Amino acid sequence: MEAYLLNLGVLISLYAILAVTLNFIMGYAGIYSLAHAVFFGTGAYAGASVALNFSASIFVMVPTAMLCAAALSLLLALPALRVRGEYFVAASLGLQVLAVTVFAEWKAVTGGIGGLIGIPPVDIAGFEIYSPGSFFILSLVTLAAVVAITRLLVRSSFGRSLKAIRDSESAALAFGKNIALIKTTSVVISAALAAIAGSLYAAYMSFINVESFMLDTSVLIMAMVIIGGTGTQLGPIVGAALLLILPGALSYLSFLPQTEIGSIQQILYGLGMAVLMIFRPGGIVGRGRAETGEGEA
Amino acid sequence: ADHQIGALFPLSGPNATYGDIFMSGADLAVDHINADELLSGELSLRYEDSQALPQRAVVGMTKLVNVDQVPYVLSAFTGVSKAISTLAQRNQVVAVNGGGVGPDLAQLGEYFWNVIPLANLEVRGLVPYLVEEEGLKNVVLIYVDDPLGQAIRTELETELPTVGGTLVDALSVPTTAQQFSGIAAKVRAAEPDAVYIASYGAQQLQIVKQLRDNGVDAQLVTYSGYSVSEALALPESEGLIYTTQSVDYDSDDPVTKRFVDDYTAKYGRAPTAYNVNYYNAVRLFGLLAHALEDKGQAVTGANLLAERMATDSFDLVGGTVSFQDDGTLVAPIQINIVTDGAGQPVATVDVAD
Amino acid sequence: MTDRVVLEGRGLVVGYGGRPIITGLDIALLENEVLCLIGHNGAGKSTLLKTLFGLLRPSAGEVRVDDAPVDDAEPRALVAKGLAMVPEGRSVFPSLTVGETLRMAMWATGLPRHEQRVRIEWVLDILPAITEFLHRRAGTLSGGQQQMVSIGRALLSRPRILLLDEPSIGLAPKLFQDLLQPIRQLQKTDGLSILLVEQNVREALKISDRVVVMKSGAMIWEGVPSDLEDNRKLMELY
Amino acid sequence: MTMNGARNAGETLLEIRHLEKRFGGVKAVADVTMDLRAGIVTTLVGPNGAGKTTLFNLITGHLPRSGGSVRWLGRDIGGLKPYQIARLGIARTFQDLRLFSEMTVEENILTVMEPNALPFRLSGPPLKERRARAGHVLERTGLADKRAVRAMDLAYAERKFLSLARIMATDARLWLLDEPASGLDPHSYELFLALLREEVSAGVTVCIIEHNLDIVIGISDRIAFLDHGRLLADDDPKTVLEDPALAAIYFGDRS
Amino acid sequence: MLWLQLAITGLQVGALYALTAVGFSLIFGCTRIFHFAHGATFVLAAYVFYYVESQGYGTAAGVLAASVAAVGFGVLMDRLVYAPIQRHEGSFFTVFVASFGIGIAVQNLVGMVFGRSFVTVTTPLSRSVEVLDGVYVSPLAWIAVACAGVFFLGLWFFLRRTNLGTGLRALADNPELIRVFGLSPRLLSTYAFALGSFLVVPAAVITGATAGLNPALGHHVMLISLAATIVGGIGSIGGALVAGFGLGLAESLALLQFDSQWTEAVTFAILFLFILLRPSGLFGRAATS
Ligand SMILES: Nc1ncnc2c1ncn2[C@@H]1O[C@H](COP(=O)(O)OP(=O)(O)OP(=O)(O)O)[C@@H](O)[C@H]1O
Ligand SMILES: Nc1ncnc2c1ncn2[C@@H]1O[C@H](COP(=O)(O)OP(=O)(O)OP(=O)(O)O)[C@@H](O)[C@H]1O
Ligand SMILES: CC(C)C[C@H](N)C(=O)O
Ligand SMILES: [Mg+2]
Ligand SMILES: [Mg+2]
Repeated sequence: MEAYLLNLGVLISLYAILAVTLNFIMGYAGIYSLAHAVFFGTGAYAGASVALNFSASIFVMVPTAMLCAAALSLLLALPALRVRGEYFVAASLGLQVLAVTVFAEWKAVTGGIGGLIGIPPVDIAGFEIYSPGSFFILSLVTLAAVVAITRLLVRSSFGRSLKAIRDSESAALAFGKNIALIKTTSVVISAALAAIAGSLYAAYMSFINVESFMLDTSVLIMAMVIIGGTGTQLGPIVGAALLLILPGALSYLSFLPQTEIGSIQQILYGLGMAVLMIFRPGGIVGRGRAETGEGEA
Repeated sequence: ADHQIGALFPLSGPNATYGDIFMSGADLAVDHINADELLSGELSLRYEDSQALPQRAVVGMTKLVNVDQVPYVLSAFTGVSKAISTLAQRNQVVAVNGGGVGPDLAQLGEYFWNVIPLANLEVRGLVPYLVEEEGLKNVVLIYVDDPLGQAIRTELETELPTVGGTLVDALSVPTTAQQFSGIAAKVRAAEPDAVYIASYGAQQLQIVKQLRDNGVDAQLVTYSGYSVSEALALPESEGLIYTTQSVDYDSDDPVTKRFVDDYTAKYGRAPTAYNVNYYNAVRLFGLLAHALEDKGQAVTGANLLAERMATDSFDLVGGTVSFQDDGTLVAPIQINIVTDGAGQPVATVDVAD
Repeated sequence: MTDRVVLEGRGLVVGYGGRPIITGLDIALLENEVLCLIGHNGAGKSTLLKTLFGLLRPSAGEVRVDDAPVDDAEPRALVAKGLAMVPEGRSVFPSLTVGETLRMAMWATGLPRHEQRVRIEWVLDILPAITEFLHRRAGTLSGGQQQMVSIGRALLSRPRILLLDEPSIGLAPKLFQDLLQPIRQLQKTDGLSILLVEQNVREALKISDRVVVMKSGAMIWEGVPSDLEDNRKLMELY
Repeated sequence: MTMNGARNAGETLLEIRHLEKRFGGVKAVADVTMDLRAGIVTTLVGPNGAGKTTLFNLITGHLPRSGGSVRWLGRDIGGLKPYQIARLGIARTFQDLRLFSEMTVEENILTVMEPNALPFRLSGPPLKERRARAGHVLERTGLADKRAVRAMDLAYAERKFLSLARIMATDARLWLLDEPASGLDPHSYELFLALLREEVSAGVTVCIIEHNLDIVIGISDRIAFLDHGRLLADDDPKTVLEDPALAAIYFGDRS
Repeated sequence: MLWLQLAITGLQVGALYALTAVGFSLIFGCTRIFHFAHGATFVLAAYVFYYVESQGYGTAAGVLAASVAAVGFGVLMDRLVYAPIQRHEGSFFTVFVASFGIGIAVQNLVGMVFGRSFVTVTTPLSRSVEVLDGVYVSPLAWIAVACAGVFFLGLWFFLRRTNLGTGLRALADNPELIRVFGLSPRLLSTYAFALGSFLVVPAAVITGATAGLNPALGHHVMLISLAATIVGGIGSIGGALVAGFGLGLAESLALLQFDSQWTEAVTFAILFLFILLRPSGLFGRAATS
């Protein structure tokens, strides 16, 4: 049981990082991306490749992953600067589908559908972290750091610029905001932070393949943000926890016939998503009182 | 003490049919072991849904290993098996495959066993028959772009030339593809004598149907993944050639007889090789655990491995068999032709090297 | 102007999300009168109009038409009873052409086809400027042009009762006068009753028969325009 | 420098020459040439659809021009992006306000003082100073006790004042105001005018689009009259208001 | 001749894409609801047709039943899922996530009810005949293309020439104003869903006979519909039609150059480039601020 909880804790922390970083561009910059799993994946593949071929040290693996994702995120920034609303969603979706193909076909790096096998555990100054217990602590600390960084950013003048752009681009322009630069920066930061989750995930699972980084994952992350509460600090974390605990809890419905349990789980999961949206469209945490500008990063 | 073992089968998604088939064999073995009181306690099977997808399987495997702490896991599918093999090795849990046929499954470490002959044997059995007996030299391969498909491609590339055949073209399709009219056009353009299809699940049926619909009338050929009733029943399957492992269901050996009788009684249909394999996989656990209990040793993955290495041969369905050094069982390959919605064996080839 | 009450709000309490904006208000519009409703920004004038037109549901009180309560207080039912409203702001469908907008408004009235054409001709007579941009998408019109379309559309159903919410906003002064004239005319010839909310008091009072002043969701003064002519009185009220 | 009648204006801030904008076949702005000079309040009037808002959009770069030029202190600003033009000192309001509606009143003000695009401060006053200045602006516009309220939750008049407060917090020398007082009740627009007068005497130059004649008369040093995209008059208020031709198309009967 | 064959194949596939995309585009354009469960409608219609037909009730009954199922599902989604969310002023993405969830649920439900394996509607019409030397076309391909044309013309006429059509377009702009006009935005929305869902029926039935069915079919169909809607321009039904055909052709002709795993990528690369270079789509209006 303990192992089960720790394992769940690790996954929740890692997905919470993804949700928090997506919320950063979704809730504050109004960039509704359906391609967040791409940066999760980029981080995972980059981290895994470094670990497999070079060094499993967290100080090598994570920065490399962040760099790769940051560079790739410029592809997402491109449409973000040109279009908004549904058009951007579609562009991000296009990017997601393209990335899946690349993940599945660039076999030299990603191993294709077969994936990368035998990824070594992360190494922090000579200590290998792989037991669920110690990995849980690692992922929790990382989550805390990511939350702290985004929180600082959101409350600074940068955060205000983001929100201004979200609320009215033309007015933001009229007050001297360099929208292109600000949006690009936010996308790059979000992608780079998401890549941390990716590289840790690869190390923890010891196996990755394209399935973890497909559209479903992007939607799942988005659902976490929305169910938790877009534009709130705590919401994405609550959303991540809820959406990961739900299927776990469903697997304890042991009275169901074995052959149908998979389908029933999926059905309940899908319905659960819809029902939450119907009854808590603003998210569980809801948008509290807008925070006032405090502190300068 | 009671025993629990795990299984990673597709219980939902496009390959769920296989899950049903595998389960029926495994469940029967559990029934038999418990009825015989072969073990000191009750044996039970814990299923996790892999959807035949590697990543999902890894999540399920993590749960089986860490939470349920099973010493022995039934695996299926090439991609799934490769993905979980690291966890099996790292945690000293035995994983046994009875469905996946990618030849690299033989190289996944000592904790990974196969109770099914792998595709290198199937291809090696088929190719000479195809080229020499049927005179079908020019083959086009349509293969799913995953570890299984890639493995078969490699096998065909090496095997065909040895008997004077040619792989004219190899067309890959993504695992999720449903639409093959374009592929059919390319197949026709290559003018092959035979088309080898290396896919599984719903997709292989779609390929067969759409090839026929779109004017491909060359001989269709495939491997053991096709040996499921819904595939054989497809009207377009008529005349298709496929390979399976050869099992002598009419054998007088008591294990086989009991299996065939009880299976037919329980499920109202005759067993297939997949049923046999998963029955054998569970039975193998029963035999090994029984031996360990006799010696007063704990039933752990490591002990199971040691016990298997120490045992020369096992009485399983289909006869008495022994493992090769790489943890793989070999069996003769049988070549079948679909006639009236069922497979008719036309030849049996012994390919063990 | 007669003494017959055509539209009435009795004891209305209305608010948004629990916060009451209008707190127990009575208002009556007489047949064939122009009643001008003025008041501070945020006094609740638009809220009152929306309630009378069924766009908002009062938490207490009732809306009555021709001295009978309206059960189904959806705009649809009220339109059938001869009401029409020109809401605040730019109320056009940006992607429809002006012609389509008018046709759609006609559709809502459920009139027979030949009658519809007559009506459209009639409105184009009253607001001839619309003819110029009949085939343009409403979204590309300027604010004033959109306002014209919105008023024209409301007139299409030949309402007995017209609710106008700040039609002058963003309109050139001449245009506003030009708009008021045909409305005033209709009031005389068709017996139209008009409830007009205006900030542009000077112009509005010129055509009003009666004035009501609202403050913080309640009525604080009622009288005839001449009483307000003297600006000090007005200033006092504000 | 005063409002109403100051003809001894300062330097020319903005030179508009033969400016033109076409939307498909429509010429929204046609060959407009005019100057905006320091200290002068210019009111832009004209029938609906005359091209007033479009003219603003051309100046601030929100729309690309079809022809002509705009110079700011002698420098051609034609090719600049809107944010670059804003940083030169040209600020504007919008006919439909475009507040940062989900941000608080105070954040609305703070953010216009922070044009830099980086997650950290490179230049400009520290946060403490910015907040003090925001507080001051909010005090003057009567929004002090609403500083923590989201802009979308404000009442109509308050939103209009926030739109003004936002522009007051910038260091802009030229303000382009698009119908800033429309829909305000008489009491509120008196307040609004008083505020505007203070700012003008403190040195900002204003160009304002307005339809309310009370306000036009109460504030203008010059009136520029636009119709069908053409500048029909650009003169002192008396001359323009009394022009019978313009009355016929715009001012109407003012008795 | 390979290219000709692929082009013809592309047209057939494109006709099916166009039909589903036009339905999605109609719903999305009118209600701004990101109806991701449109893919589920497709699967549902296809399976109902398959079921009724395979029970021996005939093609007409199958089409009728499929239509009822599709329209019923679309309308129920609108009433039971989207209406409550919109009442709470849920955003575009709230709707999307709910819709995605329902899509997952329906896919698995279909699997449980109709079986998870591959099924196919057997008809001689799916057999290709050689029309030119080495070029095969099945009768269903002609039917698909004809269906796309007929349905599109009907829809176009409906939207341009009828009041209900105008009302649907107005709905896209401002639902609240519809009420002021004295009409019901909810009712209009229901019509949009009914009509848009109905449009998947021919595509679903034909797919059942040509490609065969499995419950996961909806996903790809949905992605393509979405891409076609955007490439065609949101709110432009004609755009969706042309884009649907275009994407079908591109997907098929891409096989001349690429392995088939890349065909979906080709489609979405086209989508991505379109958004960057021509954000308003083929026939749409400006998408930038
Ligand atoms: N949708 C809404 N949600 C919450 N509060 C609202 C809403 N609409 C209006 N209010 C508030 O209700 C009050 C009255 O608004 P209303 O629009 O009725 O005033 P009004 O008299 O028409 O003012 P104005 O002259 O500015 O148009 C205001 O305080 C306003 O902020
Ligand atoms: N994006 C656009 N596309 C096409 N035509 C436009 C567009 N924007 C404005 N126009 C047209 O340009 C002309 C000028 O519009 P503009 O908004 O500048 O008028 P305005 O003088 O501000 O009017 P108002 O006083 O009503 O606000 C109008 O005829 C309008 O229909
Ligand atoms: C069960 C089988 C269809 C699995 C398939 N032969 C594979 O190796 O992946
Ligand atoms: Mg109002
Ligand atoms: Mg304007």
